[in-house]
Amino acid sequence: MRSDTRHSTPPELELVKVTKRFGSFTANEDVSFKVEPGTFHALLGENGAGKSTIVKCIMGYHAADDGDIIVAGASRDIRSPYDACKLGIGMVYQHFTVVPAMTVAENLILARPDLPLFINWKKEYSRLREFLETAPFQVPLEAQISELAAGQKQKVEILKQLYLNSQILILDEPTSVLTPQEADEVLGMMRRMVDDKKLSVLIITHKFREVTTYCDEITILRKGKLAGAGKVKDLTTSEMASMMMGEQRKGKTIQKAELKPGATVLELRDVRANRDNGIEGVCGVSLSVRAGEIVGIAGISGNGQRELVEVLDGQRPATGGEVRVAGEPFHMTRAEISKHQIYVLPEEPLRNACAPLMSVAENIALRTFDRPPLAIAGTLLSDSRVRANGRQWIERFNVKTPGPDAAIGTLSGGNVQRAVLARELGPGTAKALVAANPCFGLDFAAVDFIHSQLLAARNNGVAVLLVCEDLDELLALSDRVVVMNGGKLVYEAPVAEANIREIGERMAG
Amino acid sequence: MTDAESLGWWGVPIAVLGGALRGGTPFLLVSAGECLTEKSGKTNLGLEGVLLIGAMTAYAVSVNTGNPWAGLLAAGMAGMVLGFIHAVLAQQPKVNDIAAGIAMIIFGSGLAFFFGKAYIQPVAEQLPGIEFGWWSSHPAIRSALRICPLFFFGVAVVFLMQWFFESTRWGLFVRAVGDKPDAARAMGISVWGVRTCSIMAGSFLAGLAGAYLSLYYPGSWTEKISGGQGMIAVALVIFARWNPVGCLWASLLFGGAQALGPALQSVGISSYYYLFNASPYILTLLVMVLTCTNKKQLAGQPGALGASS
Amino acid sequence: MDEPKPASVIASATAEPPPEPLPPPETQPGDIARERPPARALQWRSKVEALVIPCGAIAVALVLFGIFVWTQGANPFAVFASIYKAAFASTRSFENTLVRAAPIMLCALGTAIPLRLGMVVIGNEGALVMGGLMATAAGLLVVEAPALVVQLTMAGAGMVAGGTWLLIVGALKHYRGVNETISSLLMNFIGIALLNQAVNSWMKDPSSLNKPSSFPIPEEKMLTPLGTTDVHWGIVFGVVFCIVAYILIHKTTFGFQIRTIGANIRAAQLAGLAVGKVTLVTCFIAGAAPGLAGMVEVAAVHGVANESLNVWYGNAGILVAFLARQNALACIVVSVMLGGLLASGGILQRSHQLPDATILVFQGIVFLCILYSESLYGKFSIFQEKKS
Amino acid sequence: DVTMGFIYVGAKDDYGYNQAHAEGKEGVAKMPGVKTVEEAQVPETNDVQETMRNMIDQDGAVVVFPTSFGYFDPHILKVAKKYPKVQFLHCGGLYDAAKHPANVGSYFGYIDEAQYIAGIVAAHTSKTGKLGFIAAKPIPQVLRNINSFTLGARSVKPTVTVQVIFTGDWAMPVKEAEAATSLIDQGVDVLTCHVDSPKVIVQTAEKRGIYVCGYHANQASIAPKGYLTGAEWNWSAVYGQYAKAIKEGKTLENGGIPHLVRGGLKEGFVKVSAYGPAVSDAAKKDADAALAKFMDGSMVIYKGEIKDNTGKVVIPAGTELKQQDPVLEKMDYLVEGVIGSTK
Ligand SMILES: Nc1ncnc2c1ncn2[C@@H]1O[C@H](COP(=O)(O)OP(=O)(O)OP(=O)(O)O)[C@@H](O)[C@H]1O
Ligand SMILES: Nc1ncnc2c1ncn2[C@@H]1O[C@H](COP(=O)(O)OP(=O)(O)OP(=O)(O)O)[C@@H](O)[C@H]1O
Ligand SMILES: [Mg+2]
Ligand SMILES: [Mg+2]
Repeated sequence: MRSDTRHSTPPELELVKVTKRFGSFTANEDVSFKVEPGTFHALLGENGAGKSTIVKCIMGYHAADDGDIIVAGASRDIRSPYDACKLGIGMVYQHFTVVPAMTVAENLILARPDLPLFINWKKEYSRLREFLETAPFQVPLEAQISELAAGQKQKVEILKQLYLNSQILILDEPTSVLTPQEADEVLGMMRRMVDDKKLSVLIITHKFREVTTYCDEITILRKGKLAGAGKVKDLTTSEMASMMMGEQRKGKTIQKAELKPGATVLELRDVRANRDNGIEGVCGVSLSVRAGEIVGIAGISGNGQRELVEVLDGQRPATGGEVRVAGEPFHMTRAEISKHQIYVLPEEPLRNACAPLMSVAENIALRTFDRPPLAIAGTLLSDSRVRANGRQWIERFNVKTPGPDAAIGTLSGGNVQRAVLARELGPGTAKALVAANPCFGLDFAAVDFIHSQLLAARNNGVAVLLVCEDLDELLALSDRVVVMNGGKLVYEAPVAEANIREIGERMAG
Repeated sequence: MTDAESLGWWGVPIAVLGGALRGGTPFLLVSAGECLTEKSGKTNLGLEGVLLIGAMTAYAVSVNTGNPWAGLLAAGMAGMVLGFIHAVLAQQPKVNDIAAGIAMIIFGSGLAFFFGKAYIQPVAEQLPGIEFGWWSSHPAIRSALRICPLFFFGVAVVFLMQWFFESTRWGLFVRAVGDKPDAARAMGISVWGVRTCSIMAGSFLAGLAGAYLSLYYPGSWTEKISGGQGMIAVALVIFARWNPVGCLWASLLFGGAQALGPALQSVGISSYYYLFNASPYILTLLVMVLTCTNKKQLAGQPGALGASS
Repeated sequence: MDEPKPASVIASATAEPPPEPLPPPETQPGDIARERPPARALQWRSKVEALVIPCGAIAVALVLFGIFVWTQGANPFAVFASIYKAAFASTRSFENTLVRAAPIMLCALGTAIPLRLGMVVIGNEGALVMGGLMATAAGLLVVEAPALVVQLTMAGAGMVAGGTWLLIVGALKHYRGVNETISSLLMNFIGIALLNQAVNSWMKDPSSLNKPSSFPIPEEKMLTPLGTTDVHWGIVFGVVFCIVAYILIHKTTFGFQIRTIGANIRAAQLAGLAVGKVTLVTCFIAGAAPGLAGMVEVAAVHGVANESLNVWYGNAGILVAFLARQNALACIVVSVMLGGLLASGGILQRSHQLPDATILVFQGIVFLCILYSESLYGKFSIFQEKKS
Repeated sequence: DVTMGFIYVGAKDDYGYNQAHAEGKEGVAKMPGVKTVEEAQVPETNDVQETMRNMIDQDGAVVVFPTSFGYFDPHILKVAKKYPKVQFLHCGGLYDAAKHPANVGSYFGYIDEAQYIAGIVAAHTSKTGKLGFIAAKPIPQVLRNINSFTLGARSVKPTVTVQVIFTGDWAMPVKEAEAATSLIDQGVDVLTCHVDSPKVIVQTAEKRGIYVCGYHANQASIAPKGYLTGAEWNWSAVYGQYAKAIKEGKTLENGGIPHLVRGGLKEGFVKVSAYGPAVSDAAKKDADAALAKFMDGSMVIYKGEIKDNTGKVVIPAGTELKQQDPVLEKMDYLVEGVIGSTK
C-alpha cells in the first residue's frame, strides 16, 4: 500500500514567512510556525485572523504569495490539494466537503489521487470494508451523504483523511458540529494516533477546552500575523486569550437574575414536520416556554432540532400539531409575528436570516421595513431612512462593517450574527425568542457578547427557546432543559435538577 | 400495393413507433449531451445553436467530401467549439448560464445560417440506415424499422453514460463538481476543467444530433431544421431526472408525440392540428406538473445547478 | 484552571441590569433624519466603471464583427458607417429604432422582474401572444365603444392575459416546484399554438383569406402615432412600465419583499413574508408587461391578431433583461440599443450584399461580449474606491 | 435608371417560394437601366414598413415588390399612402380600387394550372390511387392548389383520392418529413406539397421510393428517380414586364400598369417542370393535351358541377369559373376526392 513508500512517522511541516493577499487585503503576513512530527498542534485566533487562509495555503487551495512551505525538510511547491495529498497532508475543512448526492463509499474513494480510471466496485468495497474494520468509528458505506446527520458527515470527513493515509491532518473547527461527547470521541481517537506517532494534527478551534485537553503546542494568529506560540502546558487560557485579542480583556459575565417565570408565551402542541427527504423528522413535540425563562433543547444534531426551529421560523410547514403564542394560534405570518413580537436567531445566519447580497442596512430593516418610520404610507420605502436605521443599530451593536451599504455577505460570520442580533433583539420589544446554535464558529469574544444578550433578554422577561448542540453552553444558559431524540422530547428537567449523565444517555437514545 | 395493404388506423401506432425512433434520435443525442452538461452543474440552453451548427457543418462537409461520416465528425467538432465558448462564458462569475445559452443560440444560428447559404441547394450524401424490417413485406413497417446507426450510438451513449457516472473516475468527478463544487475544489479537482470538458462533450453529442437532422432525418439542410429541439432537450433532462437512461425513454416519448399530429391527420382526424402539434409540449408540461413537488429537491438534481459560479 | 468561559454563569440572587448596548430604543419617526450617504462623492469610480465596461464590450464586439465582415470581403468601416446611419443618424432612423425598442423593453420586464425573485422566466413570447390575442378578443367585444374605452379594455385584457400566463408559471413553481425556466419555455410553444388555433378557427375572420387572422379592430379605434412621428404609443407604454417597475422594485415595501425573496427565500420566510403571494403577484405583474406589448402590437401595428405577433420580441427581451442586469431603467437603454442594432439588419443586405444572417452574427457577438463583460466588474483596480 | 426593391419574408435561397422570387429579381437585374435592391428575412410586422421606407429613402427605389402575402394589410397600405409617387406591387394580394391607394397593385400567377397538370401525371403514375398533399395552411391559395391538383387527377382517373395534411407552418422540416412519412405509410404513392421549401418532402419521397411532384422550383435534381413534374414560378417574366413598363414611364396611377396582374401558363407566369423518367407516355399525352388547352385559353378547371368533400355543391352545374374569377381567390373548401378538412 501507499504508506509503505512513506516514512513510518509523519513528516515535519514548517511554514516560513508565508504571506497571502486577497487583492489589496493581506490575510496572512510573514507567518512562520512548525508542526513537529507526531504532535497535536493548535492554531488559534479571533474570527477573521487568517487561520483558515493559512491552512488553505498549506493545502494548495490558495497559492501563497510569498514564503516557503517545507515538508520533510524540503521546500514544496503545492499547487493543489492533490499535491498536498501526495505529500501526506490532508484537511478537514470548516465547511463540509463531502458530496451530498453521493454515497459514503463514493465520497471516500473520490478523494483518492490514485483512483483508477475505471472503478471495480466489488474490489473497492472489500477494500473499504477492510479499512473500516481498523477505523475508529463506523459509517454505513451505502448511505447517501445527504441522509446523514452532521456528526456523521464530520466522521466521514475524518475517515476520508484516514483512508487517504494522511500523515499530517489539518482540522478546521472540526468539532463545531459535534456534541461534546462526539468531539471527545473523535479527538481522543486522534490523540491516540498522535501518541502512536502515526499522525501529526494541526487543529483550528475556538474551544479552549479542546486545546488544553488534547493539544501539545499552539500557534496564535492575530490580524493575519503571528501573535504568539508555545507549549500548551506552559500557558494559561487567559494568556492565550490575551494573545489572541491583543490586550488583556476581562471576560464580562452576566448573571441570571432570579426571576419568577411569568405566563406561558410560546406553546407547542404535538408539532410534527417532515425532513427534506419527506420522512417525518419532528414527531410530536409538546413544550411550553414561559416569560423570563430559557428552555434549552439538547440533542445530537439530526434529531429534528433543525426541523423544529424551521417550523417555528416559518421555513418549514408543520404537518401536524399547533403552535400557540400567548394563547393564540400562531402561523408565522408577518402580522402575527409583529403582534406577538416573536423573534428568531437561527443557525447559519447567512443562510437562514440574511440576504447575503443585500446591504447590512436592508438586512437590519427586514423586520420593520413595512412600518413607519421606514415605510412611508405603508407602501413607499425610504432608502435614507433604512440607511439611517441601519447605521444606528450598527453602532449600538458594534457591527464591524465598511458601512451600512456593504453587502452583508461580505461581513465575517461574527459580525453577521451581531447584525442579526441587532435586528431581532435591538428594539427590545421581543416577547419570545427562538435561538439555534447562535454561537457556532464564533470566537470567544463574540460568544461572550451573544450569551450576554440572551441572558439580558431573559432577564427582561423574554421567553427564550434555545436549541444548542454544545451541552456546556446549554446548561450554562438554560433554566430548564429538555432532550430531543428521534424527533421527540425524551427528557425534561429544571437545570438545577438536571442530571448530566442522564441527559447524555437520553441524547444518545 | 392494394388498398387492403395500407394500414388505416394501424398507421397511427406505426407512425408513433417510427416517429419515436426517427424523431426521437436527435432528442436522444441532445438530451444525453445536456444531461452530461447539467450533471456538471451548468445548463446549456445554447444547444439549439449547436444543433444548427452541427446540421450545417455535417451537410457542408458531406457535400464537399461525399463522405457523410466525415460530416458527422465535423459536426461534433463544430459543436465542441461552440461548447467551449459557452463553457468559458457560462463559468464567468455573475454570468447567468441561461442568458449565455440564449446568446449562444443567436450566435450559433447566425454562423450556421451565414455559412450554410451555399448548401441549401446541393444534395449531400446521406447517412445509411439499417433495415430491421426485412421480415415484413409492408413498406410502412419496413420504413419505421429502418434505423440510423446514430440511434444505436445514442442508446449506447446513454448506457455508457450511466456506467460512466457510477463507475469511472471522471464520472465521479463530474457528479462531484455538479453537486458540490467547493468539495470538488477541496479535493483538487479542477471545477473549471471538468465543467468545460462536460459542456464540450455534451455539445459534441448535440453536434451529432444536428448531423442526424441534416444527413438522415429529415435529411436536408434548411434554416428551420432544428425547430426548438435543442431547447426542449433541457426539459427532457428534467423529465428524465438527470438520468441518462431516462433521457432515452423521454426522447422516445417525445419523438412519438411529435409524430402523433401528422399521423392523426393522415387517418382523417384533421381538426385542431395546432393543438395536436403542441401535444409534445403540453405532455411534457403535464408530466412535470404531476411528478414535481416543492416538498423536496428532485432526486438526481445536481446540487449546484442554477447556482452562479 | 482559569478558563474565561464566556457565560460561566452562576445563578445568583441579584438581578443585574442588562449589559452593553440595549438602551431601550426610541424609534420615533423623527429619530431617523433623512440622510445623504456620506460616501456618495467617492462613488464616481464605480459609476464610471458601469459606463466604461459595457461600452468597452461593445467596442470589442465591433472590432470582432469588423474582422468577420472583412474576411467576408466587406469594408468594415463602411459597414459601421451604415449601421450608424441606419440606427441613429437621422430622426427617421431613430424613430424606427424606438418603434422596435418598444415591444422589446416590455418583454424584457417579463424576464427582469421575476429575476428579482430569483426566477429565470423566459416566457415572454407566450405572454406576448396571449396578451395580443386576448386584447383583440376584448377589443372586439366592446368595439362599438369610444376609442379610448376600446383601447383601455384592450390594454387591460392584454395585461391580464399576459399576467395570467406567467402567473401560471409562478404558481407551478410555488405549488409544485416545477422549474420555471422550463415551464415558461414550454408555455411559449403552447401559447403560440393557441394563438394559431384561435385565429384559424374560433376567432377567424372569414375574409382574412391568405393570412388567417382575427376580426380587425377598426382603424379609428387603434392607437395613434405620437404627433407627426411614426413612433406609436407603445414606446410611451414601455418607458412608463419600466419606470413604474423600477419604482415598484426599488422604492416600495412590496419591492423590498421581492428583492428579499430573490436574495434569500429562507430569510424572507423567517421574516414572515408571504412568499407565495408575493411570487404570484410579481409573476402577474411581470407577465402583464409582455401582455401589454402584445396589445400594442395589435392596437398600434397590425389591427388584428395573427401569427405575426410571434416574431422574436420575447427572446430579445430575455437577453435585454440580462444585459440590463435586471434593472428596469437600464432595460430602456438596452432595448433602444438593441432596436438600433436590429434596424441596421437591412442595410447590411442592401448596401453591402451581406447575407441576411449577418445581423444574427453581429447580435451574437455583441451579446457574448456584453455578457462576458459582466464578469469584469471589480476586476480593474482603477475603478476601485480607495479604502479609507 | 429605375431602382426596384424586392422584399422576402424568408431566406432568399430556401429552394422554394422566396428563391423563386429572388431568381425573378436576378432576371430583371440583368436588364439595362434597371437597378435592384433586396432584403430577405423581413418579418410581417413593422420591420417590413421600415424596409420599404429605407429602400425608397436610402436606395431610391421607385417600385417595391414586397413578396409575402402578409405584407399587404396593413403594412403596404400604410406606407403606400405616405409615398404616393412610388409603386407598391404586391404578390398575391387582392386589390380593391375602392379601398386601396392608387399606387398599389397586385400580381399573382395561376400556379394551380400547373398543379392541374401535375395531378394528371400523378393520377396516371399512382398504382394505389392514393395521392398525398402536404400543405402549410388551409388558406385559399393553398386550397386552390389542392383542388386543382385533385381535379386534374380525377379528370383522368375519377377514383383517385388526395389525402391532405396541414402542417400549420410555412417551414417546419421535421413536421413535413413526418407528414410525408405518415402519408406514405397510409399507402400514398405520389406526393406533392405547398410549403415554403419543398426540399425535405421531395427528398423523403425519393428515399421511400415513391413519386413526387415539385413546387415553386424544379427539384428534379434532388429526386432523379421519383420526380414526375412540378409547378414552377417564372417570376423573371413578370418582373421583366413591370420593369419595361416603368422604364417607359407607365405607372399604376396613369393607368399604364393594371392594378391587377394575373397570368397562368399561357402568359408565362408559371410553368411545368420537364417530365421525369417515370412518367408514362399515356400520362404525357393527357398532360400535354391539357397543357395545350391552357395555352389556347380553352381550359376551365372550375366547371360545374363540383361538390366539396362533404357532399355540398360548391359550383353548380352549368357554372364555369374562369381563372380570373375573384371568387376563386376566396376558396374555402376542398373538392370531392380530397381527404381532409379545412377546419
Ligand atoms: N465576497 C467577498 N468580498 C469581499 N470580502 C469578503 C467576501 N467574502 C468574505 N469577505 C471577507 O471575509 C471575511 C469573512 O470571512 P469568513 O467568513 O471566513 O469570516 P471569519 O473570518 O471566519 O469570521 P467569523 O469568525 O466572524 O465567521 C470578512 O471580513 C470579509 O471582509
Ligand atoms: N476568498 C477570499 N477573498 C477575499 N478575502 C478573503 C477570502 N478568504 C478570506 N479572506 C479574508 O481573510 C481573512 C481571514 O479569513 P479566514 O477565513 O482565514 O479567517 P479565520 O481565521 O479562519 O476565521 P474563523 O475563525 O472565523 O474561521 C478574512 O478576514 C477575510 O477578510
Ligand atoms: Mg476559518
Ligand atoms: Mg468563520
